[in-house]
Amino acid sequence: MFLKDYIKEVYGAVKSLVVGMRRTGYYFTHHKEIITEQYPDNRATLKLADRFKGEVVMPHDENNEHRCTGCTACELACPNGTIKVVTKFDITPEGKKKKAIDKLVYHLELCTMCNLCVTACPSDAIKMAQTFEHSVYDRSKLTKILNNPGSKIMEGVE
Amino acid sequence: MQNEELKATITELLPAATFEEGGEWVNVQVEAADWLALAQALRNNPALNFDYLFCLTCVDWKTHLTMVYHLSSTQYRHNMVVKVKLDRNKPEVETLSAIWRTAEFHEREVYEMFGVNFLNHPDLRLLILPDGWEGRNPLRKDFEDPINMIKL
Amino acid sequence: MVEELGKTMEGDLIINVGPQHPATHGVLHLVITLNGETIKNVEPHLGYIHRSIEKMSESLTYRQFIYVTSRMDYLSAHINNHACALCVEKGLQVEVPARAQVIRVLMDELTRIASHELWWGAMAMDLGALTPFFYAFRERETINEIMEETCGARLTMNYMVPGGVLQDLHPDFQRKVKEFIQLYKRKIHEYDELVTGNIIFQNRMKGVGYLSPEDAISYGCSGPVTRGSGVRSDVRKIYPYEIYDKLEFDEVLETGCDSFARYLVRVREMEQSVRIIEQLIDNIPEGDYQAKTKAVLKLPKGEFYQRVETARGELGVYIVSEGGTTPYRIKYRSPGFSNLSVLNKIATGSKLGDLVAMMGTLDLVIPDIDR
Amino acid sequence: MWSLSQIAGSIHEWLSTTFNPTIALILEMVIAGVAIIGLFAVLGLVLVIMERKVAAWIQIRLGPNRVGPKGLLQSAADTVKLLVKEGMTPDGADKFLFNLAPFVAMIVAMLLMAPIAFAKDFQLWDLNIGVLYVSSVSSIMVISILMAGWSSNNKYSLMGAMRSGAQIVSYELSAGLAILSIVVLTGSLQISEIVQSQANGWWLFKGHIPAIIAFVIFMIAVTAETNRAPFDLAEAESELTAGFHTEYSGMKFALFFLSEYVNVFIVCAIGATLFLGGWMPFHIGNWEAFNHIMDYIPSSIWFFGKTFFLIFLIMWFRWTFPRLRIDQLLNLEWKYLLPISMVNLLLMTALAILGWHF
Repeated sequence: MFLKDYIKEVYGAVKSLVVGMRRTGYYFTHHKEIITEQYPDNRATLKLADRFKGEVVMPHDENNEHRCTGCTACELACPNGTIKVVTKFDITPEGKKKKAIDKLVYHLELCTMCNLCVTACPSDAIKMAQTFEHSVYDRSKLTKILNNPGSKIMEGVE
Repeated sequence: MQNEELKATITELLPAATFEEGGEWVNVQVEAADWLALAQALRNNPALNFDYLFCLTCVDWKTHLTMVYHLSSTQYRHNMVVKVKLDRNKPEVETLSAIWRTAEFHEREVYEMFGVNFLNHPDLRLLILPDGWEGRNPLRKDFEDPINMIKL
Repeated sequence: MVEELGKTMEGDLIINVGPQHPATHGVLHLVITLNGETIKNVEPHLGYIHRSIEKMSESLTYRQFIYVTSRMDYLSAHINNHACALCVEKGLQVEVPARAQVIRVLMDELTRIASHELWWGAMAMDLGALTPFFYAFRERETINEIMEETCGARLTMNYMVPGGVLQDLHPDFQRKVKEFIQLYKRKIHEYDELVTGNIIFQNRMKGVGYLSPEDAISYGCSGPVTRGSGVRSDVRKIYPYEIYDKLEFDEVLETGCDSFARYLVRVREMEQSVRIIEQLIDNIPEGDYQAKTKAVLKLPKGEFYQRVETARGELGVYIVSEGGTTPYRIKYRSPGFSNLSVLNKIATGSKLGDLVAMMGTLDLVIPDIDR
Repeated sequence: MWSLSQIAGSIHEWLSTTFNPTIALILEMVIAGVAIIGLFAVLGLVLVIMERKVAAWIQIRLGPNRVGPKGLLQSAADTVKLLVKEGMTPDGADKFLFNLAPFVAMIVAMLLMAPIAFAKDFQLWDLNIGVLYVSSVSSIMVISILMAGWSSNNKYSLMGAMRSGAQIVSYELSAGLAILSIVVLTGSLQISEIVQSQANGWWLFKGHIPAIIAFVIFMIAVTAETNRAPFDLAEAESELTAGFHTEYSGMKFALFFLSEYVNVFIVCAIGATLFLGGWMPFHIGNWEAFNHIMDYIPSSIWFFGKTFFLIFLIMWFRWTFPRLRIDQLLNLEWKYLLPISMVNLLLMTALAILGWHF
């Protein structure tokens, strides 16, 4: 019957709307469900996953020594020329020439955090750091030199 | 239909077709002039019923261009590849947009990227490149991007 | 522009939707010819985010080019990477360890849920309901955290490498995924209450954007767009890759052919993905997560084609190799490109308000279309 | 006890004893005008922060919480931002109409304030056709939207304006019929009399089911009339970017924004007056003690409480429902709301004649 269908239709429509309003009303009254993270305020408790890929760093030990041999494996593995290895020749105590890095230039502005350089490195000299606040006012600050000034290669790393 | 049967049927349709061995699918090479007729046959033959053109592209071999069509049938689930060799200086081939509507968009992409001229295409205009793009076609091998981030 | 369209008549209104417009979710540019509120013609203008990934990939090695594909369809980055890795493996004839296969499938399905989750929120937002977006993100966020923990990134993970995956699973992975499934099952009824069952939403979607099965095939559509028209097109079922042939899941088919059918396909696909994850999460085999491959990969001369099912449809990777360390030519057959081509067909004759609903159900990701 | 009418009365007394009658009248007018503008500003601030908090809590967010205690001064900070922004007029726009439109919207909202009874015996202008005045003046609102949409010289704006024109004109019908059904019961168009007639119970309860239906229809219709979601087609952001105010910025945009919120307040105030007894306290039959306690709550609090409850209802709609399409919007009005409200009016008339209401 026409009238019956009409009323049924209106009833179904109103019911579906009420169901939706009950759901939003539930969240309106239940503030426990709020999921907002108050980012700059929660810096102290903010914990990023250990594997989070923030930027490439080169760890140094307490003697200011790193593990990089200057083999350029990372430079070759990088898809977009983010890493440039500048090598020099050190004179070892025995009087031999030995290849070592002068600078390991890292362009953070080009980096896509693909992790290929880290996996390519044969001596585990570089790793991913969990920092993520990379904003700076000057683009040149994003070009970083990863090895500390005056650092040496660790004993025994070939 | 298995690959061998497909080959037999296609040879029946177009005796001039040559097959390329290797690869998982039947790989047919046809002349540009024969292609439209074969395409219609592939689409309309009830035993073949290639109704799904899932990939249409072009490869620049420096000496010539090759149009590559990947076809599939949603009824029989068999696939095949058709290759059409084109002259690199004056690449021209008939459009397939009347048979498979998806070809219209893909051919426009190939037109601007490789400079292939599709005859009787309903709407052959630039799709991705900016209006008024002049000069060479970006995906040809002799195109060098003046600013190439990777090779910097 | 007016002369180009040709079909324009006196009194027609031509409006540019995009490249910056709230409904296009990216830099899609549609030139729409309107007669009053009725659409006469929709003409997409692409290329605003074209990075020529195909050309770029020609100068990258087989290990490197995979990361670029995360930037195509960024919502199913894992699945794009997966397709490339599979295609390279096909060329190299590498056997992927069982553990890596399971991890890959798990990641794919999580990505699919995350992608559909975002689509669901954005779809409701297109139709004017802003609240569902936040509920969708609540669930999506847990997936992102799982990804971050295991892969080290939330959106462009670059986790799949030729031969397996980059790192082993995080020890917390299983627990967190189970927690997610719990959360998902607890919250999924809200989706029905808020959006699916809503009378306004149903009226906006039903009968809108009719796409016949024949057109869906002819226009080369794939994924939920074709399945909404009742055409079987799930690559996972038809041309199974990895371990999909051993898994129990249904190919979701709807026969409505309209926007609502496409909507239902996606919502129900999320449930199927959860089903797949439930089957696998307790059965991750032990073993290597990566096959031994050479440091420098060289594909033999030839052509390799691999298709996978992304959240948006069928992604094809076509590699032409000359035997070198870099591909000679790569073609990505992106699902969005073909799905977009159908927009003019289904939008003609409907109202302007319907256009957003149709674009929503086609689930366009613009970098995927432009590549 | 201090009430708003007493304050107004004492001001009036002081003015008439200090100045001669003409000056006193002028001063009173000035004070009333300033009070209305002040109310406007306060309403804008309160309603914006309320909307943002309601939205945030519904959307499992915190909402503004940085400026002031609990973020309560956020809208004040936004107002300052809007004030110092450059007021732009696009090149191709019809400059006169473009700049006039936000003021028309504002003035209409101001005019509508006149007959509203904010508290017991506290009303700017208790004219004998109060309800008619409200429904007729509120229809001028559409002119400002059409003006804005047309003069912007923007296709999105024009489409938004045309949509809004069709929408407001049609929804005025059912809003009017819903109002009429209460007028049938009361037998008067005067706001104060309508409120007075609810001294022994609100019309929503006294008028049986027809009153409830009228109330629901009224709420739907006024949501549409004020261009709020789910009927915000005039500014549907996913279709028309921002609809009729796409080209507006700075203070001119703020005036549209403000007038939208004030309009929401006004329609809710009318709704509260017609259906929920205006400033009348809530009484239950013979519960003398309960009724007495209710009487102690000042009438202005009753009025604003009811109004804000209705405003919350409209906000709740907005953050729950998707938007309708233009043809569905008109279908809803012409195929559902209008027939229902006509039948409803008939029922109501029968009810009133037979005297079946309490």
